[in-house]
Amino acid sequence: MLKNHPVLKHILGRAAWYLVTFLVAVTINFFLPRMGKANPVDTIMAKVSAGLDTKSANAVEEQYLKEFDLVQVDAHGKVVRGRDGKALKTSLGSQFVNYLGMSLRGDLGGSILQHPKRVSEIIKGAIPWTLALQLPTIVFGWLIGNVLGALAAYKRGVFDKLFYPGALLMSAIPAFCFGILLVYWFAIKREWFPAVGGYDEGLTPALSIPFLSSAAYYYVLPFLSVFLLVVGGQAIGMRSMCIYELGTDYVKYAKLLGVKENKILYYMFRNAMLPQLTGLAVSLGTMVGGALIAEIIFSYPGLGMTILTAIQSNDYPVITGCCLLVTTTVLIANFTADLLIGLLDPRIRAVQGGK
Amino acid sequence: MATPPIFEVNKLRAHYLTRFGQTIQAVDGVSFALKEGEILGIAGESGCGKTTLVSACMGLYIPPLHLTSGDVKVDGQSIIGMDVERNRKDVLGRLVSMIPQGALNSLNPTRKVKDLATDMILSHDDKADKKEITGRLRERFEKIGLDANLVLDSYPIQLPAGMKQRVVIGISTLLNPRVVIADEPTSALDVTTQKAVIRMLFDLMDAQIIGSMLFITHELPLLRHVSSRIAVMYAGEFVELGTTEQVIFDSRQPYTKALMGSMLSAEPGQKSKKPVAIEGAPPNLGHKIKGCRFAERCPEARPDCKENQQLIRIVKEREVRCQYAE
Amino acid sequence: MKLFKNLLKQPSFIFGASLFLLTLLLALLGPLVFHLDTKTRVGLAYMPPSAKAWLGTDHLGLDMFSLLIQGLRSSLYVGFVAGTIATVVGTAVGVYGGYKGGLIDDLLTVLTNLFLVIPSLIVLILISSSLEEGRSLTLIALLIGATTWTWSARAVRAQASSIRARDHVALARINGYGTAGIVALHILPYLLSYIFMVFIIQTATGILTEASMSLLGLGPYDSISLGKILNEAKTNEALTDGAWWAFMPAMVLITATVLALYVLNTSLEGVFNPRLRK
Amino acid sequence: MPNNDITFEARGVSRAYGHGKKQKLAVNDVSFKIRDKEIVSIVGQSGCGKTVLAKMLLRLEQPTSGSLLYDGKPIASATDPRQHWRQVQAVFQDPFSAFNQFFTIRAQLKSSFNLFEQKPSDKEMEERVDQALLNVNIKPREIDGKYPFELSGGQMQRMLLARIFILKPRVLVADEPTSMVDACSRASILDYLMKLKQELDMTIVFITHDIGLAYYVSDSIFIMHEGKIVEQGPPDDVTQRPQSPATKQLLDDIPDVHKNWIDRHPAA
Repeated sequence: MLKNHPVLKHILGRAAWYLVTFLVAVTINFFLPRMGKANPVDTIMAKVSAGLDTKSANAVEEQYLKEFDLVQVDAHGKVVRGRDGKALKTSLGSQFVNYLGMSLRGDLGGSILQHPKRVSEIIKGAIPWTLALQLPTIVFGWLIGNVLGALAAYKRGVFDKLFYPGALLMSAIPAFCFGILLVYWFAIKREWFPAVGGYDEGLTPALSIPFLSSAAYYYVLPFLSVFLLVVGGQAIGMRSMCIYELGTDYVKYAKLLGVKENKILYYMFRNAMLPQLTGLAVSLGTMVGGALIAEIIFSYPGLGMTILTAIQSNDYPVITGCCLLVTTTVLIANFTADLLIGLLDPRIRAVQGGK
Repeated sequence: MATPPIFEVNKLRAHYLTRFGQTIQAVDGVSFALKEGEILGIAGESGCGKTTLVSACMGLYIPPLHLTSGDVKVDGQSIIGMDVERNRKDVLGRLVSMIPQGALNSLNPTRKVKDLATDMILSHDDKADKKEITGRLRERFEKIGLDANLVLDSYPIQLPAGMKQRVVIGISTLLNPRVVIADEPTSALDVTTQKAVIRMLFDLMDAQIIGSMLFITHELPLLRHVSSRIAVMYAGEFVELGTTEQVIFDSRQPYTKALMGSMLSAEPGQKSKKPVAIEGAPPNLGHKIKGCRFAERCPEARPDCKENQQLIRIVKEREVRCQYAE
Repeated sequence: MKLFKNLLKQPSFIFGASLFLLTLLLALLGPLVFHLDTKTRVGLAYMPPSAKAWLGTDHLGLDMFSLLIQGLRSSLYVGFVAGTIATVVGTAVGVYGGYKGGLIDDLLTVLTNLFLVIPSLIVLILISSSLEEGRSLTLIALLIGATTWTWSARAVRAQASSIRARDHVALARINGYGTAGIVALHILPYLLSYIFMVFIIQTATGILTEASMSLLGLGPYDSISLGKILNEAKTNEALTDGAWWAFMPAMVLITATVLALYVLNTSLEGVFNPRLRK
Repeated sequence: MPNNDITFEARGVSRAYGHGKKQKLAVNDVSFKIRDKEIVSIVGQSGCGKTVLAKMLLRLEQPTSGSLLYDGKPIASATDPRQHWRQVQAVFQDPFSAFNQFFTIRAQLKSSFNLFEQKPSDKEMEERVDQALLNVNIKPREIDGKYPFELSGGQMQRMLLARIFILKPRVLVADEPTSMVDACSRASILDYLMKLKQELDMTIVFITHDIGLAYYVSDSIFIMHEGKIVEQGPPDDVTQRPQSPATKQLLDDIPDVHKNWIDRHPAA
């Protein structure tokens, strides 16, 4: 059946590949933190054990060990004990199986710092902020960067001479540096915009006009700090792709046929976009990483800050939860880009369909 | 003469300006005329200026290529010195069209054949109706022997090399150009496909879709069957221009003779006729050349050949650039 | 030599090379020329630039200029070490895969593509945050190199397999050269300029990644780096206090180094690429 | 009775690419014998499998089935492939990519001595390179210090032939050596092939798509079509009395000067 649907076959093939990648990512997420000596229960116990006698401390510890799946539990929820009366440790393998099941159900475990809050709860609050910041900056930054890069390649001359060094500079500035610069100039020196946060602290998050307008006001600087840099980086890549396309035989032939300039411009743009889309897949991880760091500069209430706070307090479940979420999102974005390329490039379709 | 020429090229000179300020005179004083229904072959080694001649003849001067002097006329109207937009709209593809060398990469890989063809028509006629164009394309492609149903909806990658070249020819001749310049249209193809392509070009001429044709190649034997007249090009100049019979079987200019002598054929008896290669390389066109440009390699060169600039003479009813040819 | 002359004709190369040399000289000669001290307080917290402290002091009253030179040295060190690892490993994997092909190549390609889409910063966060012992500068550099080589591998592999298809490689084979000889004499020379560009980019990536990690509080415990200076400035309110000297020079140095590397890369690309395409 | 006048013998040789349903036979069950000291041409259209066959003769590819013998022994039998390459050498199609652009031509010609079991002295190597260059009509000093990109296509192709004059193998496999050079340089390349045969008693396998060229140089012609050898015989037989439709087509399609190749105006 698949034979007759090359497009479907392509999509399924890619989906399978990304699923494998996802499983690898989950595996890394599980094993890497457990390679270190860090044990969440020790961390919590250091915090809560003060003032408890040994017996009740042991009971509390056992409770936590159960919760973090470090000891074996029988069907009745009782801790399984060995002959010496000590709780039997869960093997890494079965921990992993449990973890896999939980992750797939969207449960990322419990937080240490904000115990007994679940990690998914903490992250849920941060996701909208990060999405609102990153999705538009990367999508629009990518589009506008490509248009400007194509224009620079096509027009050359003065426009290119001014634009190119500017774009090169923008692509070289790290997002966090640019963020600091914006904060210093437009928030501290001039007080045009707020320096930190995602909204006025006097407000509670809600879909109300005062809250939304406050959020928009706080949005400007973080947005710019990432957006302009994405534009710069993409424009550089697109410019050189377009210069290459302009030298190809098919552009020369179209010119000799007397095809209109704007049509040729469209050919060039579309064909140069395809490698740019592939490039996006490769650079997306870096872009997202850069934007997460930029969030920190603005103390923006997104995932970047969540990771930072978690790192500062050794809240491993939150760190790994955030990491898994970011990785998954990047994978989904990559998958989308992949499908778009397959859709837009007949060459890939032809190869996939076996002709 | 009863019929005026369709295409006239008069003392055309064109040069490249390199980034380092060097001038390369790639086409240096070329003149010829084409009549209705005529195919003129242009033969020469690589680097003799054949490919530059194509752009120069279309009035399309994109830096680093520049017009030095001379004129090109189609039906008596000069196409030189127009602004770029008028040249694009009225000349390219319409009066003078070209068939490129490497058809493999000449088609936009992400555009269906019919879309490129539609772009081509719309670029010259803003008012054309899209639906009507599709019908027109279908009709034209069927007429020239291409399976319109299959080809028009294909992307270039789906077509084999020979088919791609025929599609390119179909698109290049959509607007019934008066002159077609074919730049080595068959050199990348194997002999069987080559024949099909030539057949197609003949059909286009016979159906009067094409007025006349310039056929550029380095394969002299091919020109024997394709063109009625042949011009031999060397170092930016025509060195001999005559009928196919004259040039191939009775050449007078030493370079043409050498070129003919280097050809092979599968005829019985030919095995004993030993082909002789031309030693050496053509002169560098970046320098001013004194005297005959072929003198360095010419087996018949005399002492003064390197001194005297060679002019076109009429020898045995054809144009020859050699003072000693007879 | 001709290549070098062509490079010198490019203003962008001159700009990139001299800017980079400048930062390099500052890092190498700084400790010899100036009296640097990053341990002793020279005044109060956040003192503006003065004759005593050219670039003012940080939140502890330490000399900013000394910290900055030390930070630049660390950042360049991380960049070079990470860049070298990423380039060497990536080249080895890429050339092997591109030339040999076969099952191992297929496996390596899958592995490379896999780790290419998993953000390396995330992997670094996961590893670093679980290292209780603390992270030395060298360990951070090693980790960065170990997570970014996939990009080089992919880039080099594509180039190597296109060169493998050239006739001169077949000719080298029937000339009796073994795999080592063919790779060393007939493939690597073609890739050298490209590998050099990969190295430049990976060095820049290394510097940026270290700074990002420092800002997350995952910086080195044993050294001052430019990223760490920024992190200190950020956490100790240098921005709100208007102490621009505590972060601006560090930002300028990071940006200048990365910009110099990027410009170098594009100017090299302009000179090398026409040859590569040939 | 040992057949020591047979250089190559193929028995049901096939070469497949791809797996399963996508599998394609580039060379399909081919059998032939190539006699010592002959020029044999393998002629066919692009994609007929002739280049793959050449690569198998050169031990650059292995047959997927059948046996390909050199001198009565399977080609892959020797553990050291250099033994094969000392005897069987090649000239390739694209002169511009055939040399490494980072070394001088002379250095690369000298590197051919790599194949020899005992390298001659440096002075002798230089002399033999000079001699080989003279064999292809190039003044030895002309290429001193020159890199591949400084020469023309025709000159490069002659450098490849000079390499053969140095190595003096028993067999030369020439894969389309003329298709990427100007028509007027072709003649000289064919001349050198014939010179190699006459002066050094070389067996030559000449791969081409131009039956006209094949006719001119060979003692025997194989016609290949879709992976199979469809006709073989002496040039005169094959060109004058072709049996297979593929041969007829190839002959018919050559734009020969002396025959009627195509009609401009078909009879109305």
